[in-house]
Amino acid sequence: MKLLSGLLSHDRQADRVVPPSGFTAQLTVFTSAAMAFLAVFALALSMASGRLADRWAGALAGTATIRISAPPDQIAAQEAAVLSLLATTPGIRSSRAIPPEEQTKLLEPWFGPGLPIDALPLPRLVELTEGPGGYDGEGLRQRLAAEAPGAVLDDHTRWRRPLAVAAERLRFLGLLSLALIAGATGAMITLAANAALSANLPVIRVLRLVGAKDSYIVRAFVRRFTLRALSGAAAGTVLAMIGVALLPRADEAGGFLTGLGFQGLGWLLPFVLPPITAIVAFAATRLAALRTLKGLTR
Amino acid sequence: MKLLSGLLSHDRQADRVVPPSGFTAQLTVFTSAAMAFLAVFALALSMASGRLADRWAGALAGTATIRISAPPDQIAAQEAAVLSLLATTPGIRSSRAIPPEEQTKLLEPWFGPGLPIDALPLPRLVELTEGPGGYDGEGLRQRLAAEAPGAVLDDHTRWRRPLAVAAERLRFLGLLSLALIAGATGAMITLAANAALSANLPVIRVLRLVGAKDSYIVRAFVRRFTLRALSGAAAGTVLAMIGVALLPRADEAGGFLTGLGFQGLGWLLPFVLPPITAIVAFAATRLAALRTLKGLTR
Amino acid sequence: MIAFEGVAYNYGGGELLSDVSLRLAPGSFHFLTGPSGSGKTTLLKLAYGELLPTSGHVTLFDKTVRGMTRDDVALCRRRIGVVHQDCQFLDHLPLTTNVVLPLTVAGRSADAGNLTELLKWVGLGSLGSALPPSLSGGERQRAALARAIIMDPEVIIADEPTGNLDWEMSLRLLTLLVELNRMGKTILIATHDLNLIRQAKAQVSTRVLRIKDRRLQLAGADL
Amino acid sequence: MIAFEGVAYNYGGGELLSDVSLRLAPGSFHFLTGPSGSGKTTLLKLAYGELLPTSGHVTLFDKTVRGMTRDDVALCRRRIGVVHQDCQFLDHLPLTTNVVLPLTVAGRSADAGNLTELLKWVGLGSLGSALPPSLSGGERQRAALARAIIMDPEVIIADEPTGNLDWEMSLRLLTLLVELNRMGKTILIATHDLNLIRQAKAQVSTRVLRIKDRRLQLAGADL
Ligand SMILES: Nc1ncnc2c1ncn2[C@@H]1O[C@H](COP(=O)(O)OP(=O)(O)OP(=O)(O)O)[C@@H](O)[C@H]1O
Ligand SMILES: Nc1ncnc2c1ncn2[C@@H]1O[C@H](COP(=O)(O)OP(=O)(O)OP(=O)(O)O)[C@@H](O)[C@H]1O
Ligand SMILES: [Mg+2]
Ligand SMILES: [Mg+2]
Repeated sequence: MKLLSGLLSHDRQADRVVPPSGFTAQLTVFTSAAMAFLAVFALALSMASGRLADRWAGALAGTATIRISAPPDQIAAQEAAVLSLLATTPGIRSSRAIPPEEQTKLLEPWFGPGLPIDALPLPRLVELTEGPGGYDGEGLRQRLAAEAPGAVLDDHTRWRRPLAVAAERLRFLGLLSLALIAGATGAMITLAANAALSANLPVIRVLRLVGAKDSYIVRAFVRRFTLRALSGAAAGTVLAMIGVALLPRADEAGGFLTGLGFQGLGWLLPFVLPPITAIVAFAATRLAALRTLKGLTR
Repeated sequence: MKLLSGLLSHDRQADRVVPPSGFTAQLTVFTSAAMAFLAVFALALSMASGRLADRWAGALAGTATIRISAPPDQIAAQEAAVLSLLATTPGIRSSRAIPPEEQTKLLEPWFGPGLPIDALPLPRLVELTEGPGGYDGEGLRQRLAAEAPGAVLDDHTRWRRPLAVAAERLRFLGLLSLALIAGATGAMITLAANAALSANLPVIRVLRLVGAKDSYIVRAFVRRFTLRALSGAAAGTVLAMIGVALLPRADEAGGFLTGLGFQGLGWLLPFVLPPITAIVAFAATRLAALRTLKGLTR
Repeated sequence: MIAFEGVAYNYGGGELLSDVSLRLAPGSFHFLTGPSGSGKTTLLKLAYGELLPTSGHVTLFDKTVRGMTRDDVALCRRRIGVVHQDCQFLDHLPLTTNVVLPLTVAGRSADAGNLTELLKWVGLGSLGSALPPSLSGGERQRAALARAIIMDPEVIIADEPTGNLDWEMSLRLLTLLVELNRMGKTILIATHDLNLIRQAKAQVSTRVLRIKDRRLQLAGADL
Repeated sequence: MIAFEGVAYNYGGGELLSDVSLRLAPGSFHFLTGPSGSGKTTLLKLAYGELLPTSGHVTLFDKTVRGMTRDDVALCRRRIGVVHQDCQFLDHLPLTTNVVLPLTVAGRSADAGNLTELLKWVGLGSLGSALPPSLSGGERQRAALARAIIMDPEVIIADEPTGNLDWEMSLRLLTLLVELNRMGKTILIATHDLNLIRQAKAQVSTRVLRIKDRRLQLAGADL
């Protein structure tokens, strides 16, 4: 805390003793900017895939379909039997018959919009939603066989699961990239700070010679680097967010992909990147400076 | 060419005049490694999405379905009429009736494996493949209406197109990241080279003083940096490829995602990254060194 | 102020200084001579706490150097003005800023009149805004001396402060040092310029130390 | 070998040198003096092509410096041994490697016997494997002189080569330079050490140049 307040308090004198610029400075700013830029994209990717995976997984998890195929005169009775059976099965939260229109819509891609659904002896579909504890699938199958012989339980995760798995993998990849980017940024800032320190060894020697305390010297370097990392990361973040906002919208892709951007409060998330980068830079530079000073003669 | 051979010829003397190591050196190696690592992942992502997009797009492009709904006694005749009509339509390469088993399989997710397909008055499906020039969709519709009144042309791209669009967008994102990574790497290596050069201005001055030509000095720096970038990028590439190979296989995800790895000769593609990085480093360091030397007194 | 007691030093190889004992009393004026490479700079570095003796004790202002923290050493430096043999500056800051640096790092501000007068005395009056890399060798040495005395230190330690100066300018600086000594400052100067030592002897009472065969001797009549 | 014709120079401010004309004939021995900051180092830098004259002409080995490419300048440097006022080395390489550096960059290899003898003469015989940052001020100057003469140059230009050396060692280096001069080398030395000049005058015929009021004068009897 004392360190941070020392960092923020305006000490122009201490600032000036470190040469203002040079390539390590530019390197720090640029590295922070580039890495923040990449991080925003990785974040966008993993959030979009996360949303996608959640949506698919949520749509699947705990739902199942019961398909009732029976002669037309028995089908309504069996449907009623299934529904009342489900109502008394522990672990099932709700159940509903899928109305014919919905079924038509599901079949449309295969048969076109003009499918004469009433004329077809299609199975009836009942959708059920699992409760918190889950239900006993095998027990349910047996009871169904007894009470509604034409009913078949299909937990149909098979059908959309591949998509959920794929989305999950994309999210993983996004998070992995984020971790890599964070690690690489930290390492690069540390190395840049060390490079700057060794380029400035003569400066440090002069300062020690005229009676500067280590803390004075450390503060000057840390301030420089923290501010550079902060401004670089801020620039990179803003640029990347503009880039993300300019990416083609995903609306025409229907429900499959939710778009690679952020949603709602998600837009605020990238703004944690500059402070994190600054904190990393602060810690890295401080450590590097203290280590450098320890290594010098007194 | 002469430059490259000069680079590769073993000149230990010229090498030694540049201080061997230091943080800018480590920074160069690490940056090359980290960026190559990220690039491999971006490459894997864009190749996988590219394959996916190709597959979906290829499955859709130039195919269409004709759905024939008719009373059971007319359906075979109409199917034959459609097939012969298609055979004489210009711009259509081939056509075939989709056999019932295949149709059953397509419907399985919706009705379960036990669908009594024979008992259903399902439409017959005829799949056609477009020829190089394409066919006249409106003309075909009119001829179908005349010769097979129960036939409806459905170019059904609607159904899988969202997936293809999504995959296309992922590929775009992958390529975008690749471009960003390449740009950032180039900039970072340039900055690191410049930082190293300015840290070594005293060395350069001494060398000029004792009569070294610019080319001698440039060669020493360029060699160092090129080799560092090459080794860093090689290490990063190899590590990333191990990482990609260790990623969970996508087999269980069925046909949806082809896995994020590389396939076949695709595994060779990442190996272009180290040479490219080395070439970038070579050019960046050479330019930076020549510019630095120009700026010095003679 | 500064005392050596049986000090020995080596840089890892053979012993460079052996059994050096020395007391710089307040207000004393010492010269240190000896052939090139005999250890003059090393002895001075021991005297302002940059090096720790291999054995024996160095005492700065009644504290033993070995027991000091890095911050203690920094505080001691504010009471000792040092002119290094290779005068180093902050190359990105103008001469005046460099000269007042000891005040800056101590959180004090400079008296402008004082600074102008000092710069004029060492012949740098017109170069206040020049950057150190554009100074000539002798100008750097004079700037380093100005930096060493700007904060009115109790001790002034200078390593070959006239190595790059013509005789006239050397005398001018000597006059300045003698003046400071008369004001009570303790002064220790390493030099190989015997003329300078002779000249000083004519003005104040000085003692001349000589490093010979790793020992510190008092040189006298032979000058 | 080296000729100045109506040379003027300024660093962007007021004129530092005006209308300097000078011919260093082969085998001549010149000293250059003048107060600190008068432009001695600047004149030497003009003489080995590091600076270009603001007006007038500098000719090195019958070529005008202004017309030379950077590579031409590099080749000239191989015929001129230079001792800078602030002797710089490659700090990561041992002394011997630094001393033979002019040979290395010219693609030639060093004669080991020659090198040993040279190092011994300048009193660095035992320091061949030391790194430059661990050398004393005077040791650096001697190493710089050794580096300047290792490749047997036609001209030797030295800027205050004895600024950090005791009298005995200065004489030793002077002897070396006189010897080289007798072998036909052209020698130009900037120094403020009048004793050294007097000593040299006793051994060879030298000319003493002095910078005064931006002009180059021949100093004579007053030494
Ligand atoms: N950091 C170091 N490591 C190893 N040896 C060193 C180091 N510094 C100095 N030396 C050696 O110690 C000896 C004394 O060095 P020092 O600088 O004290 O000499 P000096 O008396 O100041 O000489 P000069 O008059 O030439 O400046 C020299 O031989 C030098 O090579
Ligand atoms: N690069 C530069 N830019 C601006 N001014 C400079 C530069 N180099 C030298 N000067 C100025 O030019 C003047 C002459 O410098 P020079 O180094 O030639 O003096 P000198 O005669 O060698 O002095 P000394 O005996 O102190 O070494 C000095 O006043 C110096 O401040
Ligand atoms: Mg010394
Ligand atoms: Mg000079």
